[in-house]
Amino acid sequence: MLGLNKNDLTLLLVVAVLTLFAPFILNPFPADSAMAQFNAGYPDLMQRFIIFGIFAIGFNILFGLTGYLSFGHAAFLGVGSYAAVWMFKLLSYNVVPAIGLAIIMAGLFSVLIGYVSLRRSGIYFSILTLAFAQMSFALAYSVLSNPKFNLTNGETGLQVYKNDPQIFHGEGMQDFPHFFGIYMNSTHTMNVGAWSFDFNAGYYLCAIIMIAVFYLSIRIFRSPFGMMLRAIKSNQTRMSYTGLNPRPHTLAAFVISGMYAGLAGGLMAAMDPLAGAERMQWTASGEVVLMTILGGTGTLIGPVLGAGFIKYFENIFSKINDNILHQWFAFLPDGIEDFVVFIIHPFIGKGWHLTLGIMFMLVVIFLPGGLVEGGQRIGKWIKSRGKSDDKTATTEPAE
Amino acid sequence: MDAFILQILNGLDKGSAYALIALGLTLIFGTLGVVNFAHGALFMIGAFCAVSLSKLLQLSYVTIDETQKDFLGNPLKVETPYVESWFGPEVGAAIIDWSVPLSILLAIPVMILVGLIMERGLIKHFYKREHADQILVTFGLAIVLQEIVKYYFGANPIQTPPPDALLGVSNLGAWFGFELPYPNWRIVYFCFSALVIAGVFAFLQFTTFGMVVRAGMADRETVGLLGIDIDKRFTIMFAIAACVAGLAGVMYAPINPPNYHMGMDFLVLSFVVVVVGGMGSLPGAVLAGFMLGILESFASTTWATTTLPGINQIIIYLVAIIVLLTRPRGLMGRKGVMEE
Amino acid sequence: MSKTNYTRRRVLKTGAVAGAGVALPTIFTAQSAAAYTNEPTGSSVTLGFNVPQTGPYADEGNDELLAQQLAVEHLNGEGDGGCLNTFTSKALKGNGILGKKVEFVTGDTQTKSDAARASAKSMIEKDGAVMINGGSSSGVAVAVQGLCQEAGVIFMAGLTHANDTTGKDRKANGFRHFFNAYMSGAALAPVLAKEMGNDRNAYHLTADYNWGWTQEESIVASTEALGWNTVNTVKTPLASTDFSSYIAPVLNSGADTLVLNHYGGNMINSLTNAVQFGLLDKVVNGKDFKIVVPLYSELMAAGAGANIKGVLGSMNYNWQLQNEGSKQFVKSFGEKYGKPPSNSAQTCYAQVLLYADACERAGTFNPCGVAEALENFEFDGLGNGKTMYRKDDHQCFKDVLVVRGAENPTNAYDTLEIVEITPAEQVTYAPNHPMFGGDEATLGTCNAGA
Amino acid sequence: MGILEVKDVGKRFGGLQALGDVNLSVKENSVHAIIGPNGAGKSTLLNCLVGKLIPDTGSVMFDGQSVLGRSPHEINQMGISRVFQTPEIFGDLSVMENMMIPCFASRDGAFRMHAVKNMMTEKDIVEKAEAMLVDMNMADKRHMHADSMSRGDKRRLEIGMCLAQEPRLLLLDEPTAGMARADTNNTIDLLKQISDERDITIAIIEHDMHVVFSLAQRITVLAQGTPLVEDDPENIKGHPKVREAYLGEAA
Repeated sequence: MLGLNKNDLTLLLVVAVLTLFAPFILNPFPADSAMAQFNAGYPDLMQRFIIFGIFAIGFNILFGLTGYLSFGHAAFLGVGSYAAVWMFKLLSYNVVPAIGLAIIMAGLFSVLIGYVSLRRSGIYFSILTLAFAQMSFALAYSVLSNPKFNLTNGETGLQVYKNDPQIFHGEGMQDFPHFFGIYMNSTHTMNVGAWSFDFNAGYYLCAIIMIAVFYLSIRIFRSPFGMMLRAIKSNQTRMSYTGLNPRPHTLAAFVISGMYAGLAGGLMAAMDPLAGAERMQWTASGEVVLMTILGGTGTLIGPVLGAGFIKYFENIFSKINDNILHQWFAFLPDGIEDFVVFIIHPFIGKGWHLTLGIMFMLVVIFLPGGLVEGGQRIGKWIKSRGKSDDKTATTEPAE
Repeated sequence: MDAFILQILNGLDKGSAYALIALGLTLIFGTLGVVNFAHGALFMIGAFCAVSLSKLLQLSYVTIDETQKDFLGNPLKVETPYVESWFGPEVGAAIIDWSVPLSILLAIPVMILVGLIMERGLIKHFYKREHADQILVTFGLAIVLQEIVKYYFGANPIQTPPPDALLGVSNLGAWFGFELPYPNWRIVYFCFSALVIAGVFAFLQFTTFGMVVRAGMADRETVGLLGIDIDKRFTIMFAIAACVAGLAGVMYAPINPPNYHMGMDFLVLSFVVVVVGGMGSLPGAVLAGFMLGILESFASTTWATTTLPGINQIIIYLVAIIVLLTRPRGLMGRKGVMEE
Repeated sequence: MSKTNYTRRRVLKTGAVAGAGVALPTIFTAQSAAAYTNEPTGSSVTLGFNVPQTGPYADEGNDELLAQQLAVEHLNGEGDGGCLNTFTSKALKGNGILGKKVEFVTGDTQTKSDAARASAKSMIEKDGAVMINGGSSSGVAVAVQGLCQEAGVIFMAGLTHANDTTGKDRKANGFRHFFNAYMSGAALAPVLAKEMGNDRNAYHLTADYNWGWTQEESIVASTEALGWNTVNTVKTPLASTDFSSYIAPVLNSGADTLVLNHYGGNMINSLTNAVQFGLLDKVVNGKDFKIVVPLYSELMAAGAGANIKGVLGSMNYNWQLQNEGSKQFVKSFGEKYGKPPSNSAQTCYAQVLLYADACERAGTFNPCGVAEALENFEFDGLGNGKTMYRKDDHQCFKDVLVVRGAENPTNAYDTLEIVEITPAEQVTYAPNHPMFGGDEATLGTCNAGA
Repeated sequence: MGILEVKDVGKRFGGLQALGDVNLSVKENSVHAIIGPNGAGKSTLLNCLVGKLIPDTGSVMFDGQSVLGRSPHEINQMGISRVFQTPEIFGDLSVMENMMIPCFASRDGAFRMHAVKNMMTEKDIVEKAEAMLVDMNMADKRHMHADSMSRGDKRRLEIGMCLAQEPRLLLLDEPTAGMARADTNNTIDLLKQISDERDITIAIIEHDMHVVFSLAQRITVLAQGTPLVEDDPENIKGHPKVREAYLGEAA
């Protein structure tokens, strides 16, 4: 079905179900319980999971398949965001032209950068992409936001002002991005007993787009083109002596992943109509590299997992403070409570970076294939416990 | 004219820091084939050796002075450093004053130890792993190291002044009959860096140990076949690379007050320096370090920024792109290093 | 299916709804119960404290957080009551706000607009915060202010000094207690004239982003009005760590005054470098060379160490102020945390109290009601002396301090000494001042969300 | 006129004259061996033929067209395939995939985006690749990871991949270097079979005389960058110049 084999189809269906039911899955704890702190099912974070998932899926098409490690992919995300916000400023708050232009602009930008950078390989390629992205960031942060020619609005971030043209902005429309009248911030909250689930229009737009582009990425992985890309990673010499030109292949992969990044950037602007220059900084590019490696380079689902992992830490762990700790451990005797809080204190709130750093190290030390390998190991373990005699049922890696 | 020379001096000074970090990075690349994203953190730890020693020397006992009040109106607590009570106020004050140069003595063993622990405890297991994994693990380590430093020292920069004798400026142009004032400590920093760089090169060039390491950098397998335990030597090289970065950090502390993320600030730049210099080439790293330092200085002159707005922000990256497009393997890179 | 903007998780806290306990959407009760975003329906109200906890301004953020926690204690009637004792408005009783216990959630802005908006959103969407307070940069302030306007909650900026926050980017739901670049210029100018004369040649080094530009513009305008000459204005990249190549040209420029429009680490390094190059020992045009840092903070002073001796600058507040409110605040803060508060801490503390007070006086948490109560509200007793929240742009007008790096500090905290308390009238400007967006700048209308 | 005509090709590396005035003509559908002692310039010559190096002087014509200045993949598309000294295969891919790639290359040219089609639905490619695997006696290894095979299998796979492109000229660079005797003999048999059954020209660089004399129909001897002799195998065997070159080298 859908031109996929059984394993891929299962994977796609699982991803589709998980994303569509994410509002339930990510809010496992009752809204008033102490554990509610770990709930991630609020619109903004769910949107971020999806958007960074798309970003990482695209990045993985380049890095996972061809092995070309770009350290400047955030530039395309930034370009996409800027393009989208400009559409909001010029046309209207409808997200369709915004996302469209975001993809196109990111595509053009990546053709340009890719064409030059792909003249080199290995770390030389990485540094070239890094250099282009850092230049874009530096220019967007300052020079391109000077009063005479304000393309990016610099540090503050590009946003829509009352006096922008917005030529198609209808009367009585709200000042927020919408999909033909469905506002991205409209949320339906469903309360079930002590639980509360948010269904957000913006999230579902992102989710549907992600399922579509995830499907596309499976197709790319399984296509002759995808095989050529893996061949490039494996042996470029043999590639050219087989009469295949590696350059257009890698450029195509670069542009496709740049367009994924542009799509992610466009969606970010659609969910929150502001585009900041920090999105283009090397740390942002580094983040998507980390997401991909953490999840499992070259696997289909890994980058999405990695994106979720990092964003979860960033948004959930950074918000835990001592007060919350004291609430959690209030059942302990005072002295022990204070001691426990004292032990945990460095790892939460302002220490969330520390926890993230430790997690990076643990994952890469113990799970060389990233989180996907972790999942496979758990899967195998359950299988071997479940029915040890069934040796024929081999799990294909979720690649 | 003197403005021109001043910018060259500034460039050499910035370049010294880049060169020292890049030198260590290249050593680690060249010998172990490891992409060490934690190298900036080593530089930072070096700087914090200086901070720690100066804090350590200023450890004080507290006496209460009833005649003075603190900000809450309570009697003022007067702190007297132990060093001053042990060695007398004058010698004690002098020791505290010279704490930055003294911290070199502390930094060398500390950095070697940190290097050895890092290599044996962690990096060793990543020789055979993909570069991607090395990046992830060393990046994680860098975050952990800097968060630990942040936990103990805070996020705010900590002023670590040089000895009083080395404060102020010298007129370098005096011999030639024109004005060329330049800060003393920056002159010291440049000379110190030149010494360290010369030391590393001499060590690699003139000792048997260095010869083996250089041979190993060129062809690891062959050297291994000769029955030489190259791994052990590479471990020592890692410690030396850590030490070079640390020393760069110690002496940098008085130039700009250290903070916990200074390593990250230098990390990306030093990678650019290493690559522009050419992967695996030690002279290339040093050359590129000084070159980029000088170019950066000139790009920040008013003349440059009015001709090309924003050039000061992008110069390093622009140069990197031009160099890499005209010279495929950087200035002095060897073929086949890190190209997969 | 009905659509609502933003969640109203707090609705749940009403026992009646929770009692239902069936899989029936309670959206209709929610709809009618909520008149505005995150209306608190339980026994408590949640405030969101959004400050940098990682990155270069983490210490600044930590100070703000401590002050905000202290404010919550005082509101809930714990501790010594702090400035509730000195505040001229007596609406607050120490029993929370409108009888509801005050709770708070915290988030990390990372000093990035994106991250700041993400954490603010999570506090609004997930934790049901009715107000966001704090921050340490103008970019973040403007970004979060825009978000709060869309979401329908009150935003009170922390440390933000750019004119734009209450200038061209002003918003009906946003309020700023902190002073701004224009005020710095206006407050500094007379002191500069008195101390340095009217014929100085100034050289500006300016951080190359929005805040830097507005500060440079303000300082150039007010010093040129004194008769000063501006020799050069040079933009420095935010990412700079070493400023030697920017300092060296100052030596031969003929300038006798250096103005550093830098903040945080940039300022610490540029000042350190300037002192290294012996600028302060030079005599140019027959005058002693001087350095001015228009915006000071305690942490910058600590980072710059001995280099700030004699360097002039301005501040929103300093713990050495001797008015009743200040003394009370320093006592509460100092006894709890063992150090005096920074000026951004004071701003964040004051804003929490001001917000709470406005709610009490308005009798509601509805942001529109609260905003109305805050507009043109005059008060005293929070540390800055007599203060007024102007209705036209939601900017506080109060005295501005001109400070100088102390020659002989006796401890780690009195590194700055107050030179002059410039009265509010002198720093007041028209709401449509060209530096603040002119006539085009409007607050828009208040947004209550639902 | 041979299918491959090399005329006056010279190549210098700095001060070293690696090739000087090499002339060579390979007849269509023959097996032509190029032999010579180490450092005779065999590999340099080969690299000049496939576009890895560009000679300083002279011309290289393949089927009446110049190959000079073309990149390796263009030359390959003209009909020249190369087998390397150490097998160059796609180690991370399966054997089947290894075989499919050249099939795509010969059908679709140097670059074509097939980004959304499932490759297993390309019937003609799959069939061709499977047939070639059967020819190479590797059908049972089709799902194996290419890197996990033995060296002999890798060599066979590489030759198969080259043949799958249906090249007109197959260049082999010391195909039996480092192989055990049995493997060498297998390779010789394979190459013999290929040359007999297919419409193909083979040029082989070798210094194993056993291989050379079992296969070649024509031999060029290269020494110090210049061709000494070009003749039939029987004549080469006893040729004094050849003896001198080899023995002189040995002594």
